[in-house]
Amino acid sequence: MLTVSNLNQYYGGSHILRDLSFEVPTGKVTTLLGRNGVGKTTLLKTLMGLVPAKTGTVRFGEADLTRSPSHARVRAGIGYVPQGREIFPRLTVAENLEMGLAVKPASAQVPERIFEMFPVLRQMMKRRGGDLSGGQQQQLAIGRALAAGPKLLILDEPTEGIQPSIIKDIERAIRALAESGEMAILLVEQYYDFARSLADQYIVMERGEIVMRGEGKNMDADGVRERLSV
Amino acid sequence: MVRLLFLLALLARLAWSPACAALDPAQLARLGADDSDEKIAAIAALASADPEAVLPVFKALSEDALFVAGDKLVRLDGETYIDVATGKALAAPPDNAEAVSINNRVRRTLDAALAGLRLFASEREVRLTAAKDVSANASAEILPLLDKALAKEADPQIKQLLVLAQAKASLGSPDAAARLKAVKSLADSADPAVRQLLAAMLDKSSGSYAEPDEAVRIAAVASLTQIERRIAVGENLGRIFTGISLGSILLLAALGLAITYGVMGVINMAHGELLMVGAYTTWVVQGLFRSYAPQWLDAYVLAAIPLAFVVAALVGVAMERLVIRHLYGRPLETLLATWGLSLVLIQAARVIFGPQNQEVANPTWMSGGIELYAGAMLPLNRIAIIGFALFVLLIVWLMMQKTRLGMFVRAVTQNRPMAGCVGVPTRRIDTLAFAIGSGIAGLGGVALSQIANVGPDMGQGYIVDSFLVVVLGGVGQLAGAVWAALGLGIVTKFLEGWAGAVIAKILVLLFIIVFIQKRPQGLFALKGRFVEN
Amino acid sequence: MKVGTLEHADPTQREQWEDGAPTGRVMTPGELDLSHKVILYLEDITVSFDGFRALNALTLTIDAGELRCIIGPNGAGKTTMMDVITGKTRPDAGRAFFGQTMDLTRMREPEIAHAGIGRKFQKPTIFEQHTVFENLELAMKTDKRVWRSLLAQLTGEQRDRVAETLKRIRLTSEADRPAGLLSHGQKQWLEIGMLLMQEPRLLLLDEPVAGMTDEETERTAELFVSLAGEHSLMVVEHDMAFVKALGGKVTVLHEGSVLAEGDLETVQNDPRVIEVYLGR
Amino acid sequence: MRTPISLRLLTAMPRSGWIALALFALVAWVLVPVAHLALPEGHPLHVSDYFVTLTGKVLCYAVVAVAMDLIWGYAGILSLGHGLFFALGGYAFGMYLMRQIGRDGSYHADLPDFMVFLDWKELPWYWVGSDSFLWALVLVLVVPAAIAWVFGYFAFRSRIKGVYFSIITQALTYAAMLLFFRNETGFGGNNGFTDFKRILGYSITAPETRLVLFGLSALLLMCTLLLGRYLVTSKFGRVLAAIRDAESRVMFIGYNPLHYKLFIWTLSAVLCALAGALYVPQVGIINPGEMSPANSIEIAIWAAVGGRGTLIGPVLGAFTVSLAKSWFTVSFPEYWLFFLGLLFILVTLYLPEGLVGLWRRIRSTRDTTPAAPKAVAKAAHAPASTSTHSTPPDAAAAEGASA
Amino acid sequence: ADTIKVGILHSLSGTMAISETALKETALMAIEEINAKGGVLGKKLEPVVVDPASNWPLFAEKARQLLSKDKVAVTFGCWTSVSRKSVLPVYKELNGLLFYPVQYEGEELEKNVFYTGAAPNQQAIPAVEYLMSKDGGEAKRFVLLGTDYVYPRTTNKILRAFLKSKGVADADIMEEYTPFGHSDYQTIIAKIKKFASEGKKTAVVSTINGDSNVPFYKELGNAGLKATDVPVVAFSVGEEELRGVDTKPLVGHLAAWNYFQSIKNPTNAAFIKAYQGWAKKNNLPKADTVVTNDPMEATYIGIYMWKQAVEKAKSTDVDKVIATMGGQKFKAPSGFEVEMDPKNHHLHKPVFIGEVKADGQFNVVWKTKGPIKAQPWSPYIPGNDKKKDEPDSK
Ligand SMILES: Nc1ncnc2c1ncn2[C@@H]1O[C@H](COP(=O)(O)OP(=O)(O)OP(=O)(O)O)[C@@H](O)[C@H]1O
Ligand SMILES: Nc1ncnc2c1ncn2[C@@H]1O[C@H](COP(=O)(O)OP(=O)(O)OP(=O)(O)O)[C@@H](O)[C@H]1O
Ligand SMILES: NC(N)=O
Ligand SMILES: [Mg+2]
Ligand SMILES: [Mg+2]
Repeated sequence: MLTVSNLNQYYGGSHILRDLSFEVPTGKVTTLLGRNGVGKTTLLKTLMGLVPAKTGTVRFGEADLTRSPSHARVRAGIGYVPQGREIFPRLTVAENLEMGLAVKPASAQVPERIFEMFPVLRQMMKRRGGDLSGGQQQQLAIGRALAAGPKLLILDEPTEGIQPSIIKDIERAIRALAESGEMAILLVEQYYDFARSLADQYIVMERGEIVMRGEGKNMDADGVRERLSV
Repeated sequence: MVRLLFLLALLARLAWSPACAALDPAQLARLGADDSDEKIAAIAALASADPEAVLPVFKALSEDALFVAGDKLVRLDGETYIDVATGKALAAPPDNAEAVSINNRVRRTLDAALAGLRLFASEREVRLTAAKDVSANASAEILPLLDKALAKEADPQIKQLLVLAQAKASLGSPDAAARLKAVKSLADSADPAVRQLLAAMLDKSSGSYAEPDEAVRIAAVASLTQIERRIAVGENLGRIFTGISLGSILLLAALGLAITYGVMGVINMAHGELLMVGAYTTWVVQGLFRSYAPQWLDAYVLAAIPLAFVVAALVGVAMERLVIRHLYGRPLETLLATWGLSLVLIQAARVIFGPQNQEVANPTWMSGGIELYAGAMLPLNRIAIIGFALFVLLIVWLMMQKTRLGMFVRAVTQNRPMAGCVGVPTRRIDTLAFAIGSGIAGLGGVALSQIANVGPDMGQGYIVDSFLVVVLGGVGQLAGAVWAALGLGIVTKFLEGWAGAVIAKILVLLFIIVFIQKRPQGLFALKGRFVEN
Repeated sequence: MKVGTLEHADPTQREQWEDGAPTGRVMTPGELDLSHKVILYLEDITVSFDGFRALNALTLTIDAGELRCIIGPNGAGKTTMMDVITGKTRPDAGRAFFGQTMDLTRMREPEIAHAGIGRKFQKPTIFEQHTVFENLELAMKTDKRVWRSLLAQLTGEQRDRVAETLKRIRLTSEADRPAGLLSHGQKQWLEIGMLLMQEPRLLLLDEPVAGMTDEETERTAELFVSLAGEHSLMVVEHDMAFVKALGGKVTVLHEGSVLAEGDLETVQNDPRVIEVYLGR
Repeated sequence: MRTPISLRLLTAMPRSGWIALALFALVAWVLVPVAHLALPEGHPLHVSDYFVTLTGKVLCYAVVAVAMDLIWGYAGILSLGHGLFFALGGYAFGMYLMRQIGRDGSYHADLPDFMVFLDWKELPWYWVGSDSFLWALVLVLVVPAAIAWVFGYFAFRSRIKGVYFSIITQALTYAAMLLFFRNETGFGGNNGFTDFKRILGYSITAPETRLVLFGLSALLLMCTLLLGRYLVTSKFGRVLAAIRDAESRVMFIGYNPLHYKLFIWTLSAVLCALAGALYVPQVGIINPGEMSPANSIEIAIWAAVGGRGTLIGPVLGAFTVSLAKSWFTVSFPEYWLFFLGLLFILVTLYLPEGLVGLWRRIRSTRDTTPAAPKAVAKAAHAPASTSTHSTPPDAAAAEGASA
Repeated sequence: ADTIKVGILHSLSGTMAISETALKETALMAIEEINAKGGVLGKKLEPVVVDPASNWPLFAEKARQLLSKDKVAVTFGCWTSVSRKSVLPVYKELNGLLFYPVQYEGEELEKNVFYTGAAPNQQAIPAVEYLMSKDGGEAKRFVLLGTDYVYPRTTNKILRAFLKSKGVADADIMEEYTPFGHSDYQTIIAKIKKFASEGKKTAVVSTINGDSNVPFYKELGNAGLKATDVPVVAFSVGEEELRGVDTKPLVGHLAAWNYFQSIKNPTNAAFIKAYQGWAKKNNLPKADTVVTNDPMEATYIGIYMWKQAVEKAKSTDVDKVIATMGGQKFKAPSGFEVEMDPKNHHLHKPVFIGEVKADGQFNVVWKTKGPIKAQPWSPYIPGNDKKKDEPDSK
């Protein structure tokens, strides 16, 4: 379980994250919603150690990760699907997936499940990541994060650019991963329907602050959609 | 002419008279004289003495180890002084000993005498060298010697050399049949000197042909064409070889850069100095071997290889930790800082080792050359370097393409933050990769020490070429660097033969400029949609 | 607008392109010829990468003023098609015409842009070091030759146009910030704004609403619909709600060629489309 | 377009800039000459001829540094061959100076000494007219410009970028150096041109001549700065920066980067050539060593030390590095390379924006106000308005050296 | 002032540091010796060392600084001809005094310079004559191989004219140049081999300068071109340069100089001992193996001669010293008493030809009977007969 408390974050001088506190429990999907530019991606980057937290703590299970470098967080069991895919353009698809196993011993294999979810990856094993189409890259990014079997999966708008049928597959897969009870999932999503159908609990951000939170099933009732479109 | 007469006398006598036991003291005294003519006469006279007795004396003379001490002639054999006249070792080194010095003229006579004597040596290698020497200077006077040697010789290779020498020597024979035979057997030669001789037979400048016999002339024409073809083949082989050899050197100089720059994106202006570190390490290792293990001296290069890698890698680690680490993502700043580093390293070398070049000798197994073909002499050090380049290339390729480390390195350089986010300890990978690139540069330095200067400035001479190779090949493309290096090497060498070194170099540079117009991303351009963005 | 004229639209613009090896041989130098009401005409376009056919004899036409949606599975070749139209990728075979006369396969990128095709990339590409304002200024339709830029100064009218666009893309408050600091969605908007400033005849929009909230998606749809008619638009999206809001004709690409075409409803019910794209 | 260009030039720079420029002009044109000529040698304020020539030389370097920064800092084109244009300007003017020697050379011949010596019977065709000052000026401008233009045209047309461009410029200057080293080329081979006597009939060693050359160098520098300032604040400058950051995007909005790059590239080459032409009479020698790759790298280093992407930075850089070198080579002849090397390393590590960055930092700490957000807002503006800054980390790391 | 300042203008960094550093050391040593004996005119000499860093314009700048800022009485410096040419205008303008210690191409005679190295007739011409002699191997064909710059070009031009006068046909002369720093001599050595195999006895005259000598000799050794077949005589390779080469394969190749370390006489023994002591005392790198060479000797001679001239003139004034320099004599380490020509600013020097020995020293195989007078204007260059054998007086 990921526990974030009193997190503050600045870019230069502008206060981007204001005193955030929340939990991402194992076995559940936590969705984070918010309009463009409210700081969702910044929050995830802070969780990954890509930008240092100014104040506050990030704990994962027993460990305090607030000051750890990114790779230590991955080692602790966090998987990350960044916004904008960020695949390694000149590595082949196979190598990109192997990169997902960087914290595993060299003998580790890419789980078969990933190819079931994204068959196109198998077809394109030898192609360089940068040559894939946008949607294919997105699938690769998700596959890469899942390869090492993380205990916490962080996804930043994972459906962006993906064709509807595969979005459905992803939805099913996330559901299944959460229900297996071994994984905590933090999902940032603009696509409301998708977010709602997956959310066990939700968080809404506005200008760096959490302004709403609640059970996933109450999202409609709580008026989250309206809140997002003010 | 005088020299030739002496030669004749010496060789003739050697061939006919049985060996006599002791050396004539009068001749020995002349050997120690100041005048070259005296020395030459003495050598000629002594050459007919017992080979066992005279060989060591001649050897000593040719190695500056013969001394005049008062009225005695002594030679130095290892640590002991031996009285030449008596053949007995002296108890104490003579005071007032003065070396008998020789000049090239004396040395030529001496070499011929030595070669003649050595034709009958028991070691095959010695005879082989002697046969080569003899055949290079074969003339009618030494025919009897050759006959005698041929009669004794069993080794086919030496025999062949002697037969050729015999043929060469017989060209001047008054007997037309002998000449014909000689001309025919010389068809197997590829020696430009033979071509010269045959061409002279066909010379018609004095009205009639120099060679009176028509049949011999016809055979000479036939042989000449064969020889000329062979020489032409030899020349082209030689040129290709020199091209490949230059290419392998360019490659060794550039491989380290292909990693530090090509893969990691660090514009490492101190790359040349890493080569220098490798070369100085080689020199230091050589010095250590000379002092502490002279019997293993020939192996110093082998010992230098791992050491140069380690030392250069450590320098690389220091550079990375102290400077470059703070500059990732600011590639052009690395240019400035590494230029500074290169100045510091050069000056450090100058202060520690002095501004002069250091002497690095090829181990004996890398000295000299093998004659692939007459005219195409392949120096052993060049061959060794070509092999070494292949070896280093293989290592680099395996490391970058076949290991996880290589993959991590490539990933880190393509997307540093994301590499961290899949669990790669990016900083450690950076250091490691830079260390490896530097180590490879160190290996390049070992190779360079075998053919070029070892001095504080040596690296500066390679930096332009190294970058050219990496860039021409296509940044980050190992295969590209290989082709670029080889291509540049061969093109340069062919142009050089035709236009001279300076123009060739200018042409090659212009060629590169034009070539990049056609392939703006180098020979092995990265293709694909990600290139632009 | 004069149709079918051979006159050069803006004679001052010509010399700028008269360099370079593959001289953009505009078949008929002149204004965009829309005499057959077709603004974009792709015929049998084939593009392969190392033997893989990303586009396979693709044939497609877009009428002047039309708003066309292109959908299709990931990797169907949508982005590649846009690369061909904008001159970024040269097709191995086939023809591509802008209007009746301009052969796109022979024109260079800036020429194509100048002829009136604007593009928004799938991944937002903006000038990160420039401010939002400057991004729009650079994109503005003006004389883009060196001498003009050297002497250029923004007129009041031009300023107004930038301000107007800023408002439209809701980045007025960010006008003086370096564009690199914008969030993903803001960058998307900025890129659309730049496109608007260019006043192109044909807009190619590759997944313009990716990463936008639903509400913003709606607003974008409204914007595009309002642009149609005067401009022609080709929009690639995977968001069916958005496609629906746009309401134009839909073309489904699959494995490099057209699988189906028609209004959204027809296409959505096509079993092949459901199979390869929409899923069940 | 409505404001006259002269006025725009005026407004291109803030008032403090104009004041600084005026002060500089006062020093260069009034104080130095007076201190050199009027004060006796022993006087503490006397300016020696050593100082005048040294500073004159550095002023020329400063022009080159600014020219380099125009293409590197603002257009993102790193040339490692700018020494070539500098040298070509120097050679072009050197030809004139050689002809001005007249019959005063060691051979007392009409031809320059080295030609007499190599048995040339007449001037080669490319020397025709070199005895005319005006023609020399034409050569100074036209030859480097033409070479830069042709080279740039082909390079930019093929979209050669980043380090590929840098390396071929290096190859270019290297090839030129080898060419000029050859005696057959007709430019004095390795010795180049030296032993000049006169310029427009005035003795080249006269203090007045020196001061005029010094003043002209200062003038050239001021003009270069003004021109640079105008360019980078114009829309042209913004397009250039856009090309630097995303060339293909610029094409998609209809600019042709070729022309933009070509213009600034050629201009930069011409500025270098002018500096070279002023440099040669002041140092008294030009030879192919000026075209060596190391010299061109040093030019880039001036820009980087001072602060890339600013105009005053390169000037500071050229002064700091050259003067440091002059001083170190005398005070620590054995160790000066350590100091110079360390200077480069430390500047890069601790002053990522060069000396100008240091100055900015000092200034910003000085007027730090408690209102942090305000200061920050200002900082956020700074990179945009001055266009300094390197590429954002991720992009740059991935793209190697293409910035 | 209570000291006399003496400028030392040698590159301590860059490509020429290899050669020039030792000259700086020699100069400092000589100055120390002189000071130990009471200095000059009762004043100590104060060396001012600067580093022009192998950069020719920097030479000019440093020269100007030495003269106008430090006000040195005399400068010892320069190695390459181009560096000398670049400082010349400065010395003329400011009326300074320069001692140039390296063999060079001649074609120059300046009032402000004293040339203590060899002119072509004191090195190149005797060397080629030797090659043509019986002991030298009676060479009939010549390869003129050099670095592409003025010194080799000029020397070869003179040699070509000389060879022509000796009846050598143009077809029997091959001329080749390589750029500075050239490091790959494979092609050239193949060419030489071919040229040599085409007929008469061939010799190589090398004016390769600087770093290139190491790869050249390495290649020569490995390609099996022995001195007995094709001897190479070099004009710019001395003991110092050979320190960087494995000399075993080079035994028998030649060099022509006016001094060799191996020359045996008490003056030289003292000179060598002094320098070795100096090296140890100052912890020079590899102090135990330092060698002496011709330009070092020339530097040494120059300093002492200047001292004598100053003492004779009783002043360090440049014009006065120039006037008293002519006719100065000095017992040189070469074993001869060398004399400054009364008029032409060059030394009368003996010529030695040595063969390389395995230990990197030279075995003198030929020498002149005594010092010979320099001909800065080589008679083999047309028009030089009209030149005056003294500087233009202005
Ligand atoms: N490197 C940066 N420096 C300064 N400000 C930044 C930087 N990156 C982002 N910002 C600003 O921080 C704010 C939050 O950005 P962030 O990317 O976290 O938004 P987001 O919620 O993920 O939006 P979107 O839904 O559009 O992806 C935005 O206003 C953005 O302009
Ligand atoms: N340079 C290239 N090398 C190899 N394959 C490529 C290259 N460019 C594109 N492809 C392949 O061509 C196909 C079409 O790609 P394209 O980007 O056009 O798809 P798309 O329809 O835009 O997909 P998406 O909806 O995911 O953006 C993909 O399978 C992609 O992997
Ligand atoms: N004078 C010389 N060796 O340049
Ligand atoms: Mg985001
Ligand atoms: Mg796409």
